[in-house]
Amino acid sequence: MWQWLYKLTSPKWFYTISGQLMPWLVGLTTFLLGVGLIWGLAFTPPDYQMGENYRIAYIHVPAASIAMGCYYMMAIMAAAFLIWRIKMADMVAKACAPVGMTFTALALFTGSVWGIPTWGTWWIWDARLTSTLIMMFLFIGVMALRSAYDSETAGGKACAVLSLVGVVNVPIIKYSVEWWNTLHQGASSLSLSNTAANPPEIWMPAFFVGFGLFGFYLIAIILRTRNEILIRERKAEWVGEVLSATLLVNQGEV
Amino acid sequence: MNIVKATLRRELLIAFRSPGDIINPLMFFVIAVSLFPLGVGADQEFLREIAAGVIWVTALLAVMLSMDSLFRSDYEDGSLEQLLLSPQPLYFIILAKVCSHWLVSGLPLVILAPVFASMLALPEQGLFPLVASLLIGTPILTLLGAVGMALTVGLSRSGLLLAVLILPLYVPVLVFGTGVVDSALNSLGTAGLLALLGAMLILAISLAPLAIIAALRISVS
Amino acid sequence: MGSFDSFSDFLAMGGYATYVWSAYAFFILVLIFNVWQPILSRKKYLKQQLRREQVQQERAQAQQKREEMTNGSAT
Amino acid sequence: MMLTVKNLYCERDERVLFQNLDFSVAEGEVWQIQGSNGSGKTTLLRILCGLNDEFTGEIYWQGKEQSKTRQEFNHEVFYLGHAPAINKTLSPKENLSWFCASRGLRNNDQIKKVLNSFNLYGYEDLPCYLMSAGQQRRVSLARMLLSQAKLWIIDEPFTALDKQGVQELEALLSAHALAGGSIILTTHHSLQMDYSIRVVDLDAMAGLVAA
Repeated sequence: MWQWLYKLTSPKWFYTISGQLMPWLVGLTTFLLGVGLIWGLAFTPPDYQMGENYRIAYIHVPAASIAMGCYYMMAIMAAAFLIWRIKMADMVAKACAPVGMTFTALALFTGSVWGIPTWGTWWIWDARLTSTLIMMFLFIGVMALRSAYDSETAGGKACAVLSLVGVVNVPIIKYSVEWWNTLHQGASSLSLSNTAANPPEIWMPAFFVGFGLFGFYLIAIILRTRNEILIRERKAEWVGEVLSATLLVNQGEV
Repeated sequence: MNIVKATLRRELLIAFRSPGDIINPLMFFVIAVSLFPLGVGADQEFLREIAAGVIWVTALLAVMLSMDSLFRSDYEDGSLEQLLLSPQPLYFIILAKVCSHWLVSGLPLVILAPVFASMLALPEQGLFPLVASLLIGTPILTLLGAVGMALTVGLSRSGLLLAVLILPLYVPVLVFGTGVVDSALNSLGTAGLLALLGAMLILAISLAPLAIIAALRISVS
Repeated sequence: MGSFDSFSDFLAMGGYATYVWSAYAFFILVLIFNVWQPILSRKKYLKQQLRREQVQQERAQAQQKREEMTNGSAT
Repeated sequence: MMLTVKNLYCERDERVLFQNLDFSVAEGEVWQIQGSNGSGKTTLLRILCGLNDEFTGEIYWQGKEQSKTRQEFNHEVFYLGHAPAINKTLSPKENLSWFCASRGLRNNDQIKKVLNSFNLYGYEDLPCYLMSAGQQRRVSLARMLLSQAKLWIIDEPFTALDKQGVQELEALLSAHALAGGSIILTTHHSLQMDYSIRVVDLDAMAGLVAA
């Protein structure tokens, strides 16, 4: 296990292993998302309170939690980069920010759209939506900081420090927003997260969509990280080989 | 600790020799607070509702805007390099620096806040909790702002970037800070919330200087 | 069709069609973006590298030619 | 050996600044880092004093790895970069007294003496922005004497100094070396010192990264 992890810190190994893993991951993700979405959209009974609208929860809930997980992952990578100077970790961390941001955007959009018929307005300062919004700001901050630095390593380190500071804050932010929400609104009786109270036949598909979306998240991270490897390691011999091989194959189309 | 005293002395001397750095954030606070009644109307009832929030948000922005003077000149004249190469414990030097910065930029806000809070019709029982929450909360803001400043001091276009980086991190302080005043106005206990803010301050004091040191090393290299 | 009586019922989503389908449309959009953007940037990068290699080759050839010419004139 | 550098390698913007760089600085030695503009002189000095960690290779301080004797190292090494590290709103005395505190020294009475020896008598309490560039440079250089460091790493110390200042500084450097201290410096000025100067030539070290 440790050895395997250790090998993953080498860009070459990561590139090869992720390349081999990719078809399986894509297959599994397609299967999970396919089953989950069809099941969730067409085969589960409507919710007694929210009608068919609750089906949005199948994507909203996993998107929000994966986005948060993405921030934690970014912070772990940041720590690995700062402490052990693993360059691979910085490449993954770099990939995390835009992916995490799109996932927060997805959670926000689905939450707002769900809110229109439920609350009569597309935005309410609901605890989950608010903390997701701040999560998005955190991702934007990391991306802005990285793009402001010219030097790749300095930018990576700066982002690592920022994400570590952020990750200490994330639970505090979440807690503070929840506390604030109960103080000012009273718990809104209808929140998207309430779907958990439903019977198993309703939340079973969520299981599939959740894991499917997680698989997709991994794919998105891996795709970006592989690009980053090719760019940063372009002087390495093996990358040269990979590049010339791909160039030969793609010469016609590129 | 000789170095802590020396650093406090140096920073306070510099601050008092360039008083703009002290006065401008304060003026920003005063003017921005005065703009609110002009923008939302002078209805006492309504002002009372928003007073704590307005004071807190403007204080937060004022602290953030004052951050630039913390490391900028040291970065430009090379003092930051000497600081990082000091054999003395950096943690305490940085803490002393941030502390003196708070003394000249945060403390005046805390002192002025009750005046402007009463102008915004904040009832009397809210004044002391407001001051207490600012007293514990603004040092947290300064510490977090210092992290952001340390990360961006080496960049040429850093003004708005700093806001993007640290304003989201200010959320808990804002929430609990205004929460203290709200609780007081609703005759609820404030001790718990103040303790919570205090815990956050301790956390910030113990961790933020480490992040600041790491960030300064990146900015200087 | 599962819990729905007909396909049009399914599309109507019990009156929530706009909300449910726009949410899922955005979902699909996010999926597509996260796959296409890296693929696109990869292509762009490969193209850049190809161009770079070509330029290098051309330079090497020109250099070779120049050397041959100077050698030729010397002998 | 005070400072030993083994197999140092550094690249910037796809360009190798130096590689396989080995040298040792012993007590009483003066080393000059030579090289054209952009050859990485400043980078090398910053690596040696620990401000830059974008390199591979080993640096030893008195036989121990530099990163493991950080505090000791910072005590015994003094670095002066391009920037004077002088706050212009403060007076020379105030600037230097913070510097002494930051080195853990309590020699406030020495400051006056050192300032005198740098021809700054009477300027002790004047804010530095009222002083000329050369005078500010002297304040900055005065730190070398106050630091009590064994190794001085100084980047272009002769800029902004007049003829007399240059001579005095050269005498100061020789005196430090004669007293058993060591110096690593860069300069565009040709040193007129009665002292053997060892040279690291970075232009010979440079190379292009293989594509």
